[in-house]
Amino acid sequence: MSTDSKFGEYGGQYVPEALMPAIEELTDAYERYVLDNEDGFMDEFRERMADFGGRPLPLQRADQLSQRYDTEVYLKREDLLHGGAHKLNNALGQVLLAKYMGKERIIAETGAGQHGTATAMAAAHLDMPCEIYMGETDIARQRPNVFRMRTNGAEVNPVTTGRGTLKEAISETMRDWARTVENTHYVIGSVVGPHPFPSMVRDFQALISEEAREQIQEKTSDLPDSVLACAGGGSNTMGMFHNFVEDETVDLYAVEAGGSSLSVDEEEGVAPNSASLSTGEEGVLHGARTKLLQDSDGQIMESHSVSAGLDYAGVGPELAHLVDEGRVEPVNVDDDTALEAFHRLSQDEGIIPALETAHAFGYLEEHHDGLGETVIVNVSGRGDKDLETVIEETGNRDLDNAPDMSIFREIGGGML
Amino acid sequence: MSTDSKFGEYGGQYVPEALMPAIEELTDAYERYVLDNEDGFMDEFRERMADFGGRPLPLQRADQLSQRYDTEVYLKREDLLHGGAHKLNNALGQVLLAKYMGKERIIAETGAGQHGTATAMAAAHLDMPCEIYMGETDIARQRPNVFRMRTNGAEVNPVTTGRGTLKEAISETMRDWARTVENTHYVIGSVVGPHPFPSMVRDFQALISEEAREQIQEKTSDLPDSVLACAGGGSNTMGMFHNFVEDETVDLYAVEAGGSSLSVDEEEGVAPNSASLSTGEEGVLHGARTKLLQDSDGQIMESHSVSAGLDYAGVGPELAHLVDEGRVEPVNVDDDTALEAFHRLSQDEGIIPALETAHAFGYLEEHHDGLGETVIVNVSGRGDKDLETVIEETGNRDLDNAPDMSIFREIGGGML
Amino acid sequence: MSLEAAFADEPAFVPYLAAGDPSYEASIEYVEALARGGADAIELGLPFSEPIAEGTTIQEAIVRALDAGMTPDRYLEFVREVDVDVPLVCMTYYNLIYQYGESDGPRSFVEAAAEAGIEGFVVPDLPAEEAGPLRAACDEFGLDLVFIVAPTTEGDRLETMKEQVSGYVYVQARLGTTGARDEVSDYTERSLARIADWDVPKAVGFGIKTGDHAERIVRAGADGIIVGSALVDIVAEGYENGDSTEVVADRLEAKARELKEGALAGAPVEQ
Amino acid sequence: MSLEAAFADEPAFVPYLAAGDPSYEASIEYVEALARGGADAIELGLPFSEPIAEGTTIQEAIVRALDAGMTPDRYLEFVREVDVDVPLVCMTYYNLIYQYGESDGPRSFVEAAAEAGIEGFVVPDLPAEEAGPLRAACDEFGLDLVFIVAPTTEGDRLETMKEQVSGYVYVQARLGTTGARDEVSDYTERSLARIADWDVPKAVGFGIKTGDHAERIVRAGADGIIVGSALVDIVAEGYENGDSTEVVADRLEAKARELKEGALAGAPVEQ
Ligand SMILES: Cc1ncc(COP(=O)(O)O)c(C=O)c1O
Ligand SMILES: Cc1ncc(COP(=O)(O)O)c(C=O)c1O
Repeated sequence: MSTDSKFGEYGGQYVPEALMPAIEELTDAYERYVLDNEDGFMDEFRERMADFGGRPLPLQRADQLSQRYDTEVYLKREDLLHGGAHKLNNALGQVLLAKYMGKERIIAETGAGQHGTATAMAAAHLDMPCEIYMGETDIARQRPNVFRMRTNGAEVNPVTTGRGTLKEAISETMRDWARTVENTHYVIGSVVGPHPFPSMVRDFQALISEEAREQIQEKTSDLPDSVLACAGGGSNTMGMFHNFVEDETVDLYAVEAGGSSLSVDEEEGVAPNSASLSTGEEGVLHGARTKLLQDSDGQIMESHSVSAGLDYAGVGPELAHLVDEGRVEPVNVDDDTALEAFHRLSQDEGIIPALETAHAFGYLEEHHDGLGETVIVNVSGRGDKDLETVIEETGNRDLDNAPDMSIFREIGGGML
Repeated sequence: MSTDSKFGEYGGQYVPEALMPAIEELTDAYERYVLDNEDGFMDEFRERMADFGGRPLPLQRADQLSQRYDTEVYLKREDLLHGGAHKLNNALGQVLLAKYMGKERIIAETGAGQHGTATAMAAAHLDMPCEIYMGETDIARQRPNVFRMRTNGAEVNPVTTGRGTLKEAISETMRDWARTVENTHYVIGSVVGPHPFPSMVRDFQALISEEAREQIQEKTSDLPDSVLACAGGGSNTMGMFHNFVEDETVDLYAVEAGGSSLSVDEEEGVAPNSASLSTGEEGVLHGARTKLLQDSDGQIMESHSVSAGLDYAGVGPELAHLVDEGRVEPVNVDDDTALEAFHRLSQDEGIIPALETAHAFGYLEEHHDGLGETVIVNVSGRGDKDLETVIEETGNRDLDNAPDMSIFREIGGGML
Repeated sequence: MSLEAAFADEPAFVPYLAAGDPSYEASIEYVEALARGGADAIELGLPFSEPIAEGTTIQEAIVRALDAGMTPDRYLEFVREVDVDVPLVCMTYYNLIYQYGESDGPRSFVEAAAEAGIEGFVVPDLPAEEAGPLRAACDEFGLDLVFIVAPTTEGDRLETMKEQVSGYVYVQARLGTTGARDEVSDYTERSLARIADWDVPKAVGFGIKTGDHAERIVRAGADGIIVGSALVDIVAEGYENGDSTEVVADRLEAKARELKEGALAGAPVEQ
Repeated sequence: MSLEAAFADEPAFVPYLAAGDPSYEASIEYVEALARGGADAIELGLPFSEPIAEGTTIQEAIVRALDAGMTPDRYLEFVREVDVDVPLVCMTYYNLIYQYGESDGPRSFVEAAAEAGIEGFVVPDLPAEEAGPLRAACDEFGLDLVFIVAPTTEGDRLETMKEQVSGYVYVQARLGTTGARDEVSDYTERSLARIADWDVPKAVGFGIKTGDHAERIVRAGADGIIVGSALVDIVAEGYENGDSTEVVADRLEAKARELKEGALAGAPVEQ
């Protein structure tokens, strides 16, 4: 293992011995194909992200928000990527890499279903058999995404152990991988897991900031003062930050899910938030040392957020390191603020954001005064997938700007 | 009215007198802003379509289909446009035009909800109040789109007259417009209605073929042999064809919904298809002379298609004219073929198409032998909106390539 | 009696009903009741499946008539059968006129309508600019072609209409589609002023509901009043309550009388 | 007794159970039953919330144990309380070892474990490359650190492990995570050959279910066998059927005896 596998003390390769050869093989492939562009891998990746994915994606000035905040607000439009979120950058990169490595089968875990749908699309596009592990509870909650995966020809394997959510799905996928490493690649869904995943996923996602950095300079002849991105595992975050890390005048804000509260219930092992960067402690989870939501024993806590895609107890090790270094500011907003921001962007800009994304806009609303003159916010995904949740969660709350849906209650149909 | 309002005998302005001034005002605005780029209207339109809409959109080689058919198949990726279909090209163009005209309010009709969602997005983006008329029956069938419109801040007015579907919604919108012409613009949803709508909507949608014609020459150094697009009202169709009309070597195929059968039930006034170009007769509907599905008395028939967006008894007058001229070939495929094509594109290419779009791919499957060496198919929209319909309709049929969804029946949740 | 003659002596009352609403037989009775109540001419709607110019009230009447089996041929039969001695004007949409008979174009239907006893046409979705073929057929068979002047109609368009109109001109009293309103619009006077020099009678419609409205409209200068929704409302109500045809016919006759009397009351006192 | 000594005289039988599954009290009985059945050392799982290296069977055992309140402190209490005279090996994940006590790092837990009576560690998510601090703490307190050699472990990695391993080496007989299988893999012999020159006992695990398996594995050259899932299955079944602790303990003891006897039967005949 080279020192490259670490970000300060974070990162590493804390995996079962059976997976180590796969991890080493992958590290080798990562270095050759991704870092050294062997066989033109990165060229093909970029070309497919253009033709299949729709890149480059716009950096749009948000007219209404700019006026509202008296700040130049620019939106990096990852919601327009094929599949509806930044997830395809990573999924396509990894499936293509698997192909270069001669693998014949793709597996992946998914929680909310966004990474699963992106992987299923990429696998169909590249003609690779694909199986997605998904907890039974999540299957019931995220049916449209399940149907999208199946429609793209992927097998969806319900995971029935434990509580049937993301954690169990990750374990089950690792278990499959440990059995099948020789012909199978595990497409992990964020900048988490053992090295080389955090670096590799970041490099695939870095197209975001590669474009955005050029675009903002074209539009404003300058760098932005601040860059905001929501952070679950942190893949859209690192993708959005990567090319700005060296620009010391640019402030980077990772906006986590504050959930309903930042305090934790040690007794129940439950954190009513997913703010691992803001409130977590160092530990080892899913193959890497990073910041985690854990109890004082080191047991991983159940995290919670109104947004399923941020609902993860860990975070990418590189982000944890950048936070410790003071380069990235970890912040968070609560469920209510995120929901309000969801409605605001939808109504004011005509863009329905993913609930994950809405967190970044919630922070913008609350702290625009301190962000300088020019701000870029990463619109990591679109919110079509979240409509049901938003209607339900909005109904339970008293938000100023929620549209009234009540008349549709009287007109038949299933969704309310 | 200038002769420009006609395409051969088709087109014209068959509207109530109360609307004529609005139509004349619009014609004037169309000529000044759209045709003559007054005040830089078209520049702003193009810029917003780039930054907000995500244009240009890729022309992607479909690797698996190209191999399957031994034909170079290229996909024009309108499914990647903001909102998920080509509809925004038109909606944004018209809402922006309304703004230039000093209108203060937007109304539109919607059936399946695609045009309504695009209009709601455009109106939110441009800060215009917006009301969408939608039949009560359609509201119940297309709830996610209703919620998207509301989320974008649009009012959705349920239309309770008649059968509560698109026809009634159009009538109700015209009624609103007749009352409010002075401050309101009616954003019609396709290349239909009285002049200048068919020409204007075509011009906004023509970005599709403007890009595609350049892109195919870049990629193949040649023009394509055939261009395929599905046709309901015909807006994605005319958008895809427009810049190829003069290229006489390029064959143009408008693929209509053959529904369950091409024969009609005169007694019930029902056509189990929406193939107005292939089987309809000349008549006057919604402001224009065109080809229609009508009974021998001239009453408009109820059309039918598995795809709600093609389910319209009329078609754009320019398309009717191009068909009579022999420039456009009107063809159609039935519901089963469209559903199979839906699954094929999803599984083979990792692109879940709208059911409307799937018709074009159904024709490709059945007739690829006669289409020459290079074919472009317009992917007019994405199919997220159709998943429920597809699952239901697939379940009622015996299709070769439908994925098995039965295991998810056992796992709770509402969608099956 | 020619259409124009219906306006000759006194302010004319021109009611509208959709033929066949809610049934062929009842509708015959209703039209006859209007004549008894004082109608000077009757606009008889031939139901079209897409009545884009109508308000909800008349749209629903059209749906009822279609559901009850009304067709262009049945309509002509209706015209022959209905026993009234005032002129009947066929109000319908262009597609039905255009499609009728073997060859496309309006001539077949105009011929058949003339034979059945129709005196003229109002076609709300046919602007004067597109009316050439229908005007020609009407001329051939001696029928009138009425146009609607909206509050917004101006300039060249007014001229085109003036050249083509005959029988009477339908003055739309306010913006919007048909539908009874409580207020009589200010537009009336202004609208009438714009067409003061036309040599056809001016009938004002849209939103007239009561004898009082009728009186005010005539006082504002109209040669006649056109009333649709207020009458269709009576038909609809009777239909929904299951009232007998006679009862509904009586109500229509009474309403007709109220409106006709209102119109008369508004007439300029002979000097 | 040191861990290595457990393998000294005859093929060793090393069972695994998750401490606290399905309850603290029952689990004590079960571990003691294994000792009575002939265990030479026992791998005692300290349940972690994300057991990524376990198969479904052991994962569910861990969930049961956590739900019943098992924690690192309770675990140490368990170790002190359980009455067996064979060495206990703590099998757990690194985060629990790392977090224990006031300061980060493995030292606090190793010290506490040593005090409670643990003889060594197996940490499936801690590769040899990351094991420096834990190895140092084990040395300080005289504990062994067992590593797992997978069928795919080769080259440099084997060397790194060889340098750090003590007590015994856990030879994974096939690819995959833990879980009882009907077939004994061909990998065993090949895997043993690769580490033939290591000077620690070689215990083979993964998929051993019956005395017959045990016999074949020992015959293939193993110094001992490690059995987890086959025993956890008995605990799970008893739990689901509501069987009494005694009944389940008896079954475990019987199974242990079968496995130990199988291992003995596979032993090379003294020459
Ligand atoms: C739209 C969107 N944004 C953000 C996230 C969070 O993931 P990450 O932090 O890895 O970007 C998700 C995860 O599903 C997502 O779907
Ligand atoms: C994706 C898509 N394609 C095609 C159509 C048909 O419309 P048009 O024929 O005007 O392109 C629709 C209408 O809703 C649509 O949503």
